[in-house]
Amino acid sequence: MLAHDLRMMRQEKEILLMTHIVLGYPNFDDCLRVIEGMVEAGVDLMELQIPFSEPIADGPVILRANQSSLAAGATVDQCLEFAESVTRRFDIPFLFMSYYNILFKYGVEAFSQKMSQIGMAGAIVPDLPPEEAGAYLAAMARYGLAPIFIYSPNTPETRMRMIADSADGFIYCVARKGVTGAGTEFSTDLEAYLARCRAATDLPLALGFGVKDKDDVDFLRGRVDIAVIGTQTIRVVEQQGVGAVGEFISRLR
Amino acid sequence: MLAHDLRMMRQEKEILLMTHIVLGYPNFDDCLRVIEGMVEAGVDLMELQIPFSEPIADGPVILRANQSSLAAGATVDQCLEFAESVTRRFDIPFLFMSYYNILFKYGVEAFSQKMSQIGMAGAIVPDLPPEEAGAYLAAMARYGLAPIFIYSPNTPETRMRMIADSADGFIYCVARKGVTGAGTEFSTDLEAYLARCRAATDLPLALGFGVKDKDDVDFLRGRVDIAVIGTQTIRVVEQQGVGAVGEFISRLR
Amino acid sequence: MDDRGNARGYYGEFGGSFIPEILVATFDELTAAFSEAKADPEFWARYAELMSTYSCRPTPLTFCERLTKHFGGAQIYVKREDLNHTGAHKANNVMGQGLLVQRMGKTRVIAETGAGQHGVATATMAAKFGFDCTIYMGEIDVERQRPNVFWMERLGATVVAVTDGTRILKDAINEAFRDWVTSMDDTHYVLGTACGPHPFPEMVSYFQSIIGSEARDQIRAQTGALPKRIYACVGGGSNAMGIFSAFLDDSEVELIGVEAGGRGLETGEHASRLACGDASVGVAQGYKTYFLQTDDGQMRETHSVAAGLDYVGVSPILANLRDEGRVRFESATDREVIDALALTLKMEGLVPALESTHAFVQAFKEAPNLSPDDVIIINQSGRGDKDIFTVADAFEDPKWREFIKRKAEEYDAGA
Amino acid sequence: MDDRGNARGYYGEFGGSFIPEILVATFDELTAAFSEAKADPEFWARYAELMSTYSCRPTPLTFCERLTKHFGGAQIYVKREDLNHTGAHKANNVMGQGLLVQRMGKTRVIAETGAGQHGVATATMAAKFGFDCTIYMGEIDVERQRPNVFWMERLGATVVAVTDGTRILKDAINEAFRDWVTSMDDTHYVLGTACGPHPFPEMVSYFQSIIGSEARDQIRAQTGALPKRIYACVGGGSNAMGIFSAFLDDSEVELIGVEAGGRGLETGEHASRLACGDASVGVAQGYKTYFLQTDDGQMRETHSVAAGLDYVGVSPILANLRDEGRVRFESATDREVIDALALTLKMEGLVPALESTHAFVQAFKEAPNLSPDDVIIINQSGRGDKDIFTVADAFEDPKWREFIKRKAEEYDAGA
Ligand SMILES: Cc1ncc(COP(=O)(O)O)c(C=O)c1O
Ligand SMILES: Cc1ncc(COP(=O)(O)O)c(C=O)c1O
Repeated sequence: MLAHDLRMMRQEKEILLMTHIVLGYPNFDDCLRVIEGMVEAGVDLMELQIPFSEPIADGPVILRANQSSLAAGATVDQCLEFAESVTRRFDIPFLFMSYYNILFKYGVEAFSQKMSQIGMAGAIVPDLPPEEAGAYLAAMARYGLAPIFIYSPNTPETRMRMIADSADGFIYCVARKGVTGAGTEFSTDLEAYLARCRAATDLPLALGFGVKDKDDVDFLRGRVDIAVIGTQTIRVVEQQGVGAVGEFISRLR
Repeated sequence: MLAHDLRMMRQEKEILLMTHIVLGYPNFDDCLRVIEGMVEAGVDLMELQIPFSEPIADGPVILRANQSSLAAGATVDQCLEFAESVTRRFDIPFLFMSYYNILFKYGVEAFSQKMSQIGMAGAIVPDLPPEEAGAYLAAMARYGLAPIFIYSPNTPETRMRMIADSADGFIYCVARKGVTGAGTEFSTDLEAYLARCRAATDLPLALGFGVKDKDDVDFLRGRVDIAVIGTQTIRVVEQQGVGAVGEFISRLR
Repeated sequence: MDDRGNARGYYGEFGGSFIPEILVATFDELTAAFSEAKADPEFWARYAELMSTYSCRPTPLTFCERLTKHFGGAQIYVKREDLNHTGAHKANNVMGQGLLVQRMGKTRVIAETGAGQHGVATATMAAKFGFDCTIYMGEIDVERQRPNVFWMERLGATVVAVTDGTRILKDAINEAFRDWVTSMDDTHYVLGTACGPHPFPEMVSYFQSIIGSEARDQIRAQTGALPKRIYACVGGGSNAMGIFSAFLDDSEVELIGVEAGGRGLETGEHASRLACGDASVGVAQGYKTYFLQTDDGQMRETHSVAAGLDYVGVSPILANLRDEGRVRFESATDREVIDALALTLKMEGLVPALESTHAFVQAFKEAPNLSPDDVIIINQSGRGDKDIFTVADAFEDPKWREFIKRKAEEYDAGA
Repeated sequence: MDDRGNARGYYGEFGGSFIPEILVATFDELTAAFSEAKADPEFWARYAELMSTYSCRPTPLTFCERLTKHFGGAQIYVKREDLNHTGAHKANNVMGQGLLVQRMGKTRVIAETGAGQHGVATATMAAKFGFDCTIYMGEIDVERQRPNVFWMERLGATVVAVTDGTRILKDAINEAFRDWVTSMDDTHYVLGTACGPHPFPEMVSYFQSIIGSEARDQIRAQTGALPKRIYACVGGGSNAMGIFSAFLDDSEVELIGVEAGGRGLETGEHASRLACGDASVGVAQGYKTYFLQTDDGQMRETHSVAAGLDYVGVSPILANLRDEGRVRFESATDREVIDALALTLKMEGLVPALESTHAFVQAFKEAPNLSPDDVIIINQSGRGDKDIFTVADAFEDPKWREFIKRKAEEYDAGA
C-alpha cells in the first residue's frame, strides 16, 4: 500500500521529501508544531522516532534527542497517542522509527495491530535485520503495514535481493558508513551504489544519512525516489527554533 | 690490665657501677658535665658511645641520642679528642662503646693504637662476635686494650667459654633478650643465668640492660662485679637535667 | 568448548544478531574468520602458546587450606585468573581476539570498558600487536577508574569519555558500535564479554574456555575427581562461561553464577538479571537476553560496588543455561562482598577483585553445608589491588583518606 | 645454585655475620634449619609445588618482538617475575622462608619493607600460613607507599611506622632486628633481599634461584641457545642473584647488574654502590659489603625514583662477583627509567616496576650494538601498577592530579 502511494506521489513530484523527528523532543507540543510546519512546507512523508535508551545506530544529535525525551518522561503509550492524533490531522504517510526492543517489549503482534489502528503506514527498525524479523514480518503483513528495510553501501547484491523480498513500502538506502548526523559526500561512488540499489529492487528508494540542503536533494533527483532529511531538521529546530522548519524545508526542493 | 684493675677496685667495693653516655649528646659540653657529676658521685668506670647511624642493638632512648649527636655534627675525630681530654682529667677506666663499622672504617689497627694513645681501657662492640674479631683481637692485644665481649641468656656454656677465651677486662652480661632501655625482671631466672656466667669465666662480670635503681643494684650485689646503668642515666639527664645525675648515682649504692 | 548455539548464534531463545545493516558484512567477515580460525588447529596452538609466554597460562588452581578449615565443609579451591597479565581473565579474550585481528589484517582495535579492566587489557594487547587503539568509557567510569585510564593512555590508547546516556558501560558499548559502523574496514571491535551480537558470545566464551579446560585437568590431577560445585561471578558472563564450559557435560558438577546484589535485591539497586525476577527478555546492544529494563523496554540504571558487574544485560548463553536449569544463579550484596574480601585477604593472602569476590560470597555460604569430601572451585576472575580506591572507601580507611588529602595538597602546592 | 660462600657466609671478603650475641643462637638455629632443608629433596619439591599452585611458577619468558625490531639488534626476552602473586619476585623469597618457618615451628614473622612490596609479600605469606605478622616500615615510606600499607593491614599484618633514623628502609631493618632480639623464640625475621647476616644472602638467593633455573631452561627451549647477556636491577640484589645464579658457570653469558643512578651519579643523589666509586667497604646491618657511607662510617642518604632500589648496602655475593669480574655493574638515572618505562608500555604492553625498569634501560642501551643472532634476557622483577602514584607524578599527569584533588574533596565533604 505504502509503495503504491509513493509511486503515485512520484507521478507528481520528481523527488519526495521524508523528514525525521524524535517524539517528545523537545516536547510533544513542539513536535506537533514541527510536523505542522513540515507538512505545510510540503514534506511528503515522515519518520516519528519512538525514543529508546540505546539508540545504537544514531549519531550524537538524535542520540541526545532520544535521551532528552526519555528524561522528560516520554513513554511508548504517549508516543502512540501522539502519533494517532497526528495521523488524524495530517494527510501524509507516517512511519514509526525505533529500535526493536520497543516493539518486542510491547509485543510485536500488539504493536503492529496498534500501528494499524492509529493509522501508521509502516516502520523502520534499524537494528532488526530480515533474518531476525520473522514474527515482525508476519504481523506487519497481517495488518497491511510496510516493514522498511535498509541497504548500505557494503550490502552485497544477493543480500540486497534477499532484503527486498522481506521489505515493503520502500528501501531506505543509507548513504555511507557511520551513524546519522555526519556529513556525506554526494559523489560518483554514491551514484554507483544507488545504481546497484536500483537494480536490486522495484520498490521505491529513499536515501538518508547526511542529506542537508538543496544541493544534496538536487543530486538525488532522478537517482532515488525519496530524500531523507533527518538530523538536519533537528539541528534547524535546535538552532533556529520551531518556526524555522517550514522555510528550511521549502528551500530544499 | 683492666681485669686486674677491676679486681682491685672490687676489694674496696662490693659492687662497681658502670655508666654509659653517648658522645656529643646532647652536646660535648654537657657530656663533660655529666661525666664530672658521675665521677664525683662515685661511678667506677664508664662507657663512652661513639655514635653510629645504625645502632642495631640499642633501644629507642640511646638510638635517638646517637641520631641527635650525629645530626648535630659529631664526628669520630671529635669523639676521640673528647675522650682524650676526659681520660686525662678523670682517674677511672673509660671504655669505648660503638659498632664495628666505626672501627673498621677508621682502620682497626689505627683505632686501637689511637685508643691506647688517648688512654682508653678497652672497647665494647656489640655487633662484633669473636668469630669475626680476628684482626680486632690482635690489635687490641697489641695495644694492651681490653676487648669486652657479651654473654646473653641464650648463650650456651661452650660458647660462653669460647667467648671468655677471646675476651679481656670483663664480660658484659646482658640481662635479658631485647635491646637497651626496656625493663628487666630481677628474678631467679636471672640468678641462674648469672651462675652460668660465673661458671664459664674467671673474668669480672658486668650486668646491664634494665638496671635502673637501688633495688636492682642490691639484687646484683654478690652476683656480679659491675652493675651497668645505661639508658636510665640518659633518661635522668633528659628529664631532670645534667645536675641531677650525681644525686641519681649516689643513691644507687 | 562445543558450540551450542545455532548458525545465527541462538541459545534457546537468546542471542542472535540485531545489528544495523551497515555492520552485517563486518559480522559476516568476523564470523567467517572466527570459524576458520576455530577449524585451524594451529590457531588454538598459537593462542595457547601466546598465553603461556605473554601471560602465565596455565594459571594455578590454589587449595585454600585455611578457608577450608574455617568453614569446616567442602575443600575450597580457587582458579587464579588474577595472575594473568593485566590482572584478570580479560587477558584471555583480548589476546585471542588480537590473533584474530592479525589474521583478518586489520590494524586498529576499539573497545568499551566499564571497570577499566577490559580497556587496560585491550590497550595492552594493542601495544603488544602494534595496533592503534581507542577505548570508549562512560564519563562516570573515567572519573571513578582514573588509575586504569592512566595506564591505558600510557599504553598508547586513546580513551574517549562517553558523555551520552547514563555515561557508564552500556553507553560505552553503544559508542563503540557507532565508531565501528564508520571504521570497520580497518578496525575490529574487541567486545569484552560473552554478550553482544553473534559471534561475540560464542567467540569470547571460546577464548575464555581455556580457564575451564585447565581447571578440569588441574582439579582431577590435584584431587582425583571432579568438583561438586563451581562458582563464578557474572557481569557479562565471560569468566563464568570460561570456567563453566568445560564442565557443561559433567552433570554431577553443579554450576553457580553469582550476580551483583548491590544494595539488596529488594532495593532495586542491583545488577541481578538472572538471580531474581527484576529482569525481562529484551533486545538491545545487538542481542536478545534478559535485561534490567522498564515495561517500555528502556534500560534501567543498575548498581554494584563492582564496576565490572554493573551491566544491564547478560550472556545469552548463560540466560539459556539458566532457563535449561543447568546453571543456578545467586546474588551477593555489596556488604557481603566487602566482608568476604576481608576474610579472604586475612585467611589466604588472596586479593580477589570485587567482581570475583561475589563468587566467594556464595561459596562461603554453601561450603559449611557440604561434606569435607566435596570439592568446590571458585573462579577468581581478577585481582583486587586495581580496586584500591573503591575498597579503601568501602573499608572506610581513615589513613587512606589522609593520604589522599595530603597528596592533593602537594598537587595544589605544586600547581 | 651452588653455595659459593664458606661456612660463615663469606664471599671473598664480603658477607659474614655481625650480630649481637643475643641473636647468635637464633642464627645458628636458622642456619641449621636451612642446611637441613636444603639437604632434603622434599623441601625444594614442596617449595616448587607451592610456587606453582599459589603463585604462577614457572613464570613465562616473553619474547619482545616489537622492542627487538625497534632497536634492531639483539633479540630481547623478558623474564616475567611481575606475574608472581603479589606482583614481584619477592613472593619467591617469602614463600620459601614461610616453609622454613613452618619447619622451625615458629608462629610469627616480622619483616622490613621499603617500597612496600616485600611487606605485602610477607603479609600475604603470613595470611596463607596463618602466622602473626608485623611489618616495619620507615615513616617516610609509609607515607609514600600508602596503598601497600593499606593492603598489608587488610592482610592482617601490623604495620609499624619507624620514626627513627632517616625513616626509610635501612631504619626499618634496624627496627626489625630490635624486635627480633626480643621475640626470636617464636618469631622469624623474613629478610627481604640477599643482604644481611649469613645465612640470609645465601638463603634468599637460594629461593630466588628458581628464577634463573627456569629462565635457563626456557631460553634454551625457546631459542636453542644460552643468552649473550642478562640484565637485572640491583637493590639488595635478590632478583639479580635469582636470575644470575643459574648462569654463573656459563662463562659465555655476561651478567649485568643495574643500580639506581638517581639524579645522576655526578650529583651524589643515587643508590649506586657497585657501579661507581662512591661506596666503600663497611660493616652494617649485620654484614660486610660496599656501603654508601661517609669517611667516618656513617650511612649516607640515598635516592632513587624506585623505592626498592633506594638502599645503602648491597648483597655481599654480588659485591664479590663484581670484584671477581663475573658481573658487570651499570646504573640508570630516574629520567632514563621513566623514558624506558614509557617505551616498554607502548611497544609491548608490559608494565615493569620502576625497579625493574632500570634493567630495561641498560638493555636498551646495549641491544642496538648486538647482532640479531644474539639473545638477551631482562629480568622484569615486578609490575609497575603498584607504583601509580610515583609514575603518575613522574609523567606529571594532570588528569591524575585532578582526580586526586577531587577524591580529597569528596573525603573532606564526607569527614
Ligand atoms: C575481574 C573481573 N571479573 C569479572 C568481570 C565481569 O565480566 P564477566 O562476567 O564477563 O566475566 C569483570 C569485568 O570487568 C572483571 O574485571
Ligand atoms: C619489583 C622490585 N624489583 C627489585 C627490587 C630490589 O630488590 P632486589 O635487588 O633484592 O631484587 C624490589 C625491592 O623492593 C622490587 O620491589
